[in-house]
Amino acid sequence: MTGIKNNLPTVANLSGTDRETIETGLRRGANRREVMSWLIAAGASIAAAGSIVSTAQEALAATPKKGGRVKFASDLHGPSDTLDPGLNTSTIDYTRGRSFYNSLCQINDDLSTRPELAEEFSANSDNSEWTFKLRKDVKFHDGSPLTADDVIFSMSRHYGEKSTSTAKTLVADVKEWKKVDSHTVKAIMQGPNADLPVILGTPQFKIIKDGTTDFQTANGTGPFTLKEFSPGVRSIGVRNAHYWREGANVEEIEITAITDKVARTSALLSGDIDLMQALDPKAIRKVESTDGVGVWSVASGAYFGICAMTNTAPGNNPDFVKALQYIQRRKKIVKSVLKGQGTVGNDNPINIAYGADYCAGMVVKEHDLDKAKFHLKKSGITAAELNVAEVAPGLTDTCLLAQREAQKIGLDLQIKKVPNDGYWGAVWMKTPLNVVSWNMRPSANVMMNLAFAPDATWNDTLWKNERFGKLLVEVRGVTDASKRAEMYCEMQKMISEGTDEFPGSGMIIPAHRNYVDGKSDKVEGISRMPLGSLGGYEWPEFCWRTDA
Amino acid sequence: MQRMVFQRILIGFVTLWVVSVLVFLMTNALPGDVAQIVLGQSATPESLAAYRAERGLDQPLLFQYFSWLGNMLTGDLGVSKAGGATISSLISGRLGNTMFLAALVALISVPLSVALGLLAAMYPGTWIDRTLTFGTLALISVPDFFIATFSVLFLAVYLGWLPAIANVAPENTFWEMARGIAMPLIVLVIVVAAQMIRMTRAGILNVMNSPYIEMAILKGVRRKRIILRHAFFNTIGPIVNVIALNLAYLVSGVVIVETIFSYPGLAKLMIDGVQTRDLPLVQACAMIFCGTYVILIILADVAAILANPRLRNPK
Amino acid sequence: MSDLFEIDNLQIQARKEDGTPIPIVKGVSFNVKAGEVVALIGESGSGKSTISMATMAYCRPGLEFPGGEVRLHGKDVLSMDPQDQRKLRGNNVAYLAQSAAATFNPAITIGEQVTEAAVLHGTMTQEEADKRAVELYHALELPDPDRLGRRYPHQVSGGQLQRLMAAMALVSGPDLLVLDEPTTALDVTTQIEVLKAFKKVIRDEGSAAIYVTHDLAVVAQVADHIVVLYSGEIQEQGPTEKIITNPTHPYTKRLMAAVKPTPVAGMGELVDDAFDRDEANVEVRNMTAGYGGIVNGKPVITVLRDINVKIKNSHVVGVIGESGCGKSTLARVIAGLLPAAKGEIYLDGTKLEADLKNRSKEELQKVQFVYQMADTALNPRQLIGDILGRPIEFYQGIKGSQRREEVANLLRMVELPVEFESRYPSELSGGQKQRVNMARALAAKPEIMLCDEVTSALDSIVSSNVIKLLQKLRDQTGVSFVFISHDLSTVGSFADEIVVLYAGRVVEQGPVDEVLAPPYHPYTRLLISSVPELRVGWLEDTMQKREMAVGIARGVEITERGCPFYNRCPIAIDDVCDVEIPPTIEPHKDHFITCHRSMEDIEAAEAAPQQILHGFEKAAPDNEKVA
Amino acid sequence: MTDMTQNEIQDDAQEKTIYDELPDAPPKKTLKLSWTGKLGVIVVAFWALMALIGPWVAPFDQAEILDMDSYLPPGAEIDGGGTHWLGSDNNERDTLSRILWGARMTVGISFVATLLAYLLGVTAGIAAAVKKGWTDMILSRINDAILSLPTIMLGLLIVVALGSSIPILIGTAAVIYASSVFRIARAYGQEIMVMDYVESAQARGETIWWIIFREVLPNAAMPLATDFGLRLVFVVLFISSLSFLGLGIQPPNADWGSMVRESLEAMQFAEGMGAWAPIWPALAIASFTIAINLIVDDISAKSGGDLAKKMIS
Repeated sequence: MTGIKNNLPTVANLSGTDRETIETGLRRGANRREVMSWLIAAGASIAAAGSIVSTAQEALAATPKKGGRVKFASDLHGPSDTLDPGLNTSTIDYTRGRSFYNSLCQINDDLSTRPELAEEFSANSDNSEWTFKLRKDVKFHDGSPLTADDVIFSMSRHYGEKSTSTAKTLVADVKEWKKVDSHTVKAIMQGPNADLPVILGTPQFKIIKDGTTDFQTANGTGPFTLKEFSPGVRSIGVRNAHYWREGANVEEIEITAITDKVARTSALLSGDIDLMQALDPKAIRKVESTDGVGVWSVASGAYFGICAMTNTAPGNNPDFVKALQYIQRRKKIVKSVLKGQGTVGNDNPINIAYGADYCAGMVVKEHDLDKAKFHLKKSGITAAELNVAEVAPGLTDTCLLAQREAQKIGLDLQIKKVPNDGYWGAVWMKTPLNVVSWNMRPSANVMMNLAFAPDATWNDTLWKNERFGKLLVEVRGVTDASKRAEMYCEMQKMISEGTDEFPGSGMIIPAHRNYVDGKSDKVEGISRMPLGSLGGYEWPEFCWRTDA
Repeated sequence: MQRMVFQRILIGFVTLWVVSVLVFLMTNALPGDVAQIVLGQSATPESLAAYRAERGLDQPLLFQYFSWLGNMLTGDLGVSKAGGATISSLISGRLGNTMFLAALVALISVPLSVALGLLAAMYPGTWIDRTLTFGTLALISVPDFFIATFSVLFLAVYLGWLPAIANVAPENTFWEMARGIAMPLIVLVIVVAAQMIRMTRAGILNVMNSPYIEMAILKGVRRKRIILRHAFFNTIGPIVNVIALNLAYLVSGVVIVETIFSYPGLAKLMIDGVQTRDLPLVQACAMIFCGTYVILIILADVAAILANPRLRNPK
Repeated sequence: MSDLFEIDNLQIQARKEDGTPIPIVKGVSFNVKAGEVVALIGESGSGKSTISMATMAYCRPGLEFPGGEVRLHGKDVLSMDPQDQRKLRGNNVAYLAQSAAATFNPAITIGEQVTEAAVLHGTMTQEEADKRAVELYHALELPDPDRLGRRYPHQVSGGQLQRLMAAMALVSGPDLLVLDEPTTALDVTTQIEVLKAFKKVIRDEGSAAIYVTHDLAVVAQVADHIVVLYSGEIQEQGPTEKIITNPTHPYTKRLMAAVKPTPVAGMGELVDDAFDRDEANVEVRNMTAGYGGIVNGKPVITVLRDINVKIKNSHVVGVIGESGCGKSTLARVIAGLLPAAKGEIYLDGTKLEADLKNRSKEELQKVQFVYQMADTALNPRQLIGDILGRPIEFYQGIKGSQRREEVANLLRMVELPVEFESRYPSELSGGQKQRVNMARALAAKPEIMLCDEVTSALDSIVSSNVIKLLQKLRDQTGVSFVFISHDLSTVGSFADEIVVLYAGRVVEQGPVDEVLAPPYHPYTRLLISSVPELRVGWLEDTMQKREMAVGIARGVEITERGCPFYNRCPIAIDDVCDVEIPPTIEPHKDHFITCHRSMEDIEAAEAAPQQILHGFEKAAPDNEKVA
Repeated sequence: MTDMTQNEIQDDAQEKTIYDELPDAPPKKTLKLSWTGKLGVIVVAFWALMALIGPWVAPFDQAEILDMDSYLPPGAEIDGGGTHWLGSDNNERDTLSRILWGARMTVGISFVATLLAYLLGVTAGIAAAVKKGWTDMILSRINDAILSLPTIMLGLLIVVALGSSIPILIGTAAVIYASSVFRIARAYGQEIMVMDYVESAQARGETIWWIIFREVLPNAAMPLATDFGLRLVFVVLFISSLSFLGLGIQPPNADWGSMVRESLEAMQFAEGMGAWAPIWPALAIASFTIAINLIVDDISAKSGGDLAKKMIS
């Protein structure tokens, strides 16, 4: 797993003189807008200029200050807000989880892992047994020390019939969690899996106190202690003075949500919040050009797309799927729907953000109405109904664009807009044509295992390709890089295009989206980990205020 | 009169019960259940089953309804099926917020709109009347989310006078509180007052048809006195009724304002409850709204009785 | 310029859609001298109310003054600026409207409303005004004058409100008083009481007055000068004495002819016996009825008690009594609109169900009800043709051109042009509507028609025409009638038999010529003496009579025990009449009087009305029930 | 009859008098609108016309994505030829065209929904007034229940349960607003029920349907028609509120409320006149609703206003 490439220009790849100009300008106290105007004058786009300035400011202001308060607004909250890590599904839950709890392992910006509560972790030779040694100086907020029992309890919540965990499938291949001694636990796997540490770095696997059943409060080991938790209103965390490592920079964080995107952006612009999740791509220009706030965009493998169920018409007709794929105006979607904050997709869930596992050699499908017409004619289909919920920003617009293009090839693509709530239970995987959005997963294997394995619970299109399934398991034990790359490439081609014999997955993935969030210039120390908003929810412990 | 009020209260309870049945049936007709919503995209059949078992959702619907009804009657609102918090804890703070905002809006808008409505009725056809009529019309003719968003952009983002979101937290100082609540207050006053001004004006002009108004004119009574003393007292009944309906709206119907200003109130909670299929929460909110409505209507009736000597002092 | 008030060539007009004027008042001139009462007399549409309001420079919305002058003390009020006009109203000129019940603001105390004008115009302080108001209450013989001001309008009776309006008008001592039909809506006994009060205060205060009415007999009692109006023009004017003794104009003569005669025996027309008139058509036995549901076999509010009435074939039974006595209820019970609580009703010998819902279509057809107010009885959204055609179609199944033919016959029968078929009720005059109203009942080809005060809302000429029509219908069709009215002379001229109701009980009943001839029940006597006569001085003469003094000073009391008329009866026997239900005496066959007094006593009372001993002097007027 | 003069002689066989009864009421005034009312009629007529012919008048299709940039200001030239007279929206569609297309959705749907609400509300309301007793009790309690719940929540419940399609939107708005109509219709019904002509029909033995449709309804028609206009406005706003929750008219169909909702963001970040994107559809809503109210005001405020004007300060 190698580092990812940010698709935005950074200070690093600017010419030396440009960089110097910017840095000296900033040091002299030039404001953002001035610097941006220099850059734009030099020919940079506004978005690029904004990003350059942000990166430059980031590099410039490197020494964290202590103290202050940070207010973060997510996009959704409500009565289902929970402090139970196992039930976490939303950004606001993940952010809270990161504030009040810790994991065994922590994911770096490049998707490699580092120890967190596990002082060190190691696998046996074929990655089928992992041992985690716990730190001995860790205390829960109630003062009790962290022991192996807490870890075993936390992990056991992801198993069994009574488990309501939203991540149980991720660790389904761990046969047993074994306590070795008071501060050592062992995971015995069903087969080799090199990805276990990154999986354990994902939000649901936070360590809670042994025997915890009441989640109205959070007794974790995290950098903040819970001061207030009002579901659907706000949560407040106070810096944990007895944290086991250096600890948070800010004294207090407030975690809330503003569901209306215009209101959320307004709150950022007016300085009422410091960090906001999910900035509408169209508002980027405005945020970039406003003093005191900036855009935090992190390229990722997250994607959205149209699912054509392969077990029923029209998705069971590969030509129909191909027609839908060829009418996608992928570049336009990236440019005007995502406002450049994304990358072109190739009906492949894996992109460059996953590093070496991405099959770079595949030819990206161009917008080609002739080919689309050809396939549509072959399929004999003239009308279809697509269920759309705006589960990712820009999804509806993307579908509307598809609707227009479909009309041009003689396909009457009806768009039925359905509400977000209830979408996953009633529409997704149940109606012939629907949409999906996936966050980036810690590895290509995890991603494909979740959504494309023949027996996967969340196989979007109920696509069953036995050979794909076999390869997916086999590749976990392969250590040879080129062999591995070859196998991943074959799998990605199966998903994207299929063969004459075995049709593709039925997924139409026109684009991968960046995580685009907004932040005040006064808040620094946000990471670029690409697994979630604002650098993979890592900010609470590490952010700091420049005005503290 | 007591008998009448008692009758209304009894009818109110029947209405409450009908609402509980109606809401129960409707929420159960929604696609998906709370387990599916909470677990969302990451639901598996097993985790759904486990969630349902844990929250008692696997019991028959009728049983759920009657156990809810039973608990409700003993004052136990139950536990949120979505987050597990007790409903009373979810509601208590928000109820306070909602009532606080509604009360403030009412305090400002009721006198304001009655005064402006009277003013318009006093000078029908003049520029005052036309300005008020047209202004209130324009305000009720635009969707409220437009007014709310526009105010945020203008007052908070462009002028920077007020916060964009409503900050009401216990630790806030009075000044912070006042600033924090100013924006939703302004928007709601505008929305509600426009309606009430129109109704007050219409109510007065309606009474202006009566022979006793003509008599007052023929007694040489001044315009101001005709409106304030002769017409207004006979319009109190309908005006109070409109006020009650508007107050009920302030308690239950201000979803859009609560959403845009991120004001933690009951209306948004109920919408969230519907969206997460959190039946006990929806039921509890519905009961509060219906109860508020019933109480306000009864109060309006009582006010109308008190304002009407015919009902106040029977022969 | 000796006259207080001059109206000079006054014109008032409305405007059509296209702006062309419609004259309403067409150049009217008359004068009012100080202390003089001028009556404006005419029927609906004559413009009399419009003219009366012009005295205050006021006209109803939609009207305007295109010309003429209205001078008070020689100064034209129409051309004054609005502020001065306002100061005039309620101060120099005061107005008394027709319906006090509608004119008093229900939400303001009587005292405030009475004194408002005086206080607002600054002629006196609130205390002075209150004091003067109380004086006026005394002068107007209102009950409980010291506390009356604190009451609300709904807490006093209609007659009292009417007098209170006079107080309201007089409080600031106006130069001119405008009275717009102030007694038209009142019962005869109440009317006398109000007239008497008005006449007294007008004389005492010395103000001039304009008295607007359609009733010449009333005018004769109060006016010095009469102005006869028709369609916005003066037909004739002159001193009262001259006009009523020697009218010259044909229209005045017509008005004179329509004045109701004093009810006496033999006033009705004899009916030829073309129809079998012996069988009882409808019979009411021991009937008790009321409102508010039935508790313990009795209605919560009992309106009628133990009523026995027999209506023979082709007979007209007149039911008479004051408002609230239950006479309309009787008709409603027979029609089944209000199910009786007790007792039976027989139609042609068969018992009828109490509730009309349980009656058969034939039974419904045979009993038809004619409402008092044609305005509310005729659906304003249906054509006359449909209103009349529906019962024909409904009961007889006649449709199409045949139905049209029947409708035309009906219209001819009630003396209306056949073209009215395609008109809406609002396009007809009051009398015409009332004819349609009766035609609708006739359309069912009924055996009996229950006519509830069908002439009460009509002007005198129209009313007498309607009566003539009814007589004709009776002669032609042989339908029986129950004719309900508060007006004894109307009943007397039309009915075969009369039932006198008082407070829900029958006090006298019998053939018309016997009821209208002595011996009378004291109440019947009161009613007869209360009908105004068309002669100057009648009011004063009548007020001399003792039974009038006691009879009109008190109101109706509905009692459970004793005689209901006890508190107003000049020959009541204390401890008997107020305790025991009176027995029925039968001076002639089929003539019943319900009274504790013997025939001899009653006849003696007739002969020397002032010598009968009774206890009424002891009962001070303020014992009167204020309701 | 009224054209006879007083000089005509009284010799009519039918005893007609020379002094005929004068008609009770002054000649009926047909409805005359003031200039504001007339303006209202013109605007409403314009939108009604657009509801019929909008798609043919509009320069572009409502769903046509024309440019590469969103929220272009009014007057912007389109690459493929033509002009955005009112700018473009978030999906680079022509705002003017969408407003013209949207007339059909907004005006049409609201009209049909209000009509249905009336059908439902008036029938039930008058039935409750006529039948009284248990029918009234049951209908009134259900109605109270619907009234006591916030409309937007009811809308959410129904639309989410049944899916957002035009027939369901219409049905939802109809059911919700039928409850207010019910109240009014019942009140008028009760008022009319005590009229003698209704009693007279009952005494004749007419059926309940005759009484509802022939006696009561025609008399409640005028006040109900006035209310119809206001109710229509509420339905327009209600459907746009639903669009706030994402439940309004489905894309690519344009309706004014959704257009405002979707382009609200433009006020935040679009440049120049592009920020007016939500204002054009808002103006369309406002012009339509204000116009209706102007007409309604003109009709209903006539009576009281006249006497009020007679007051002298």
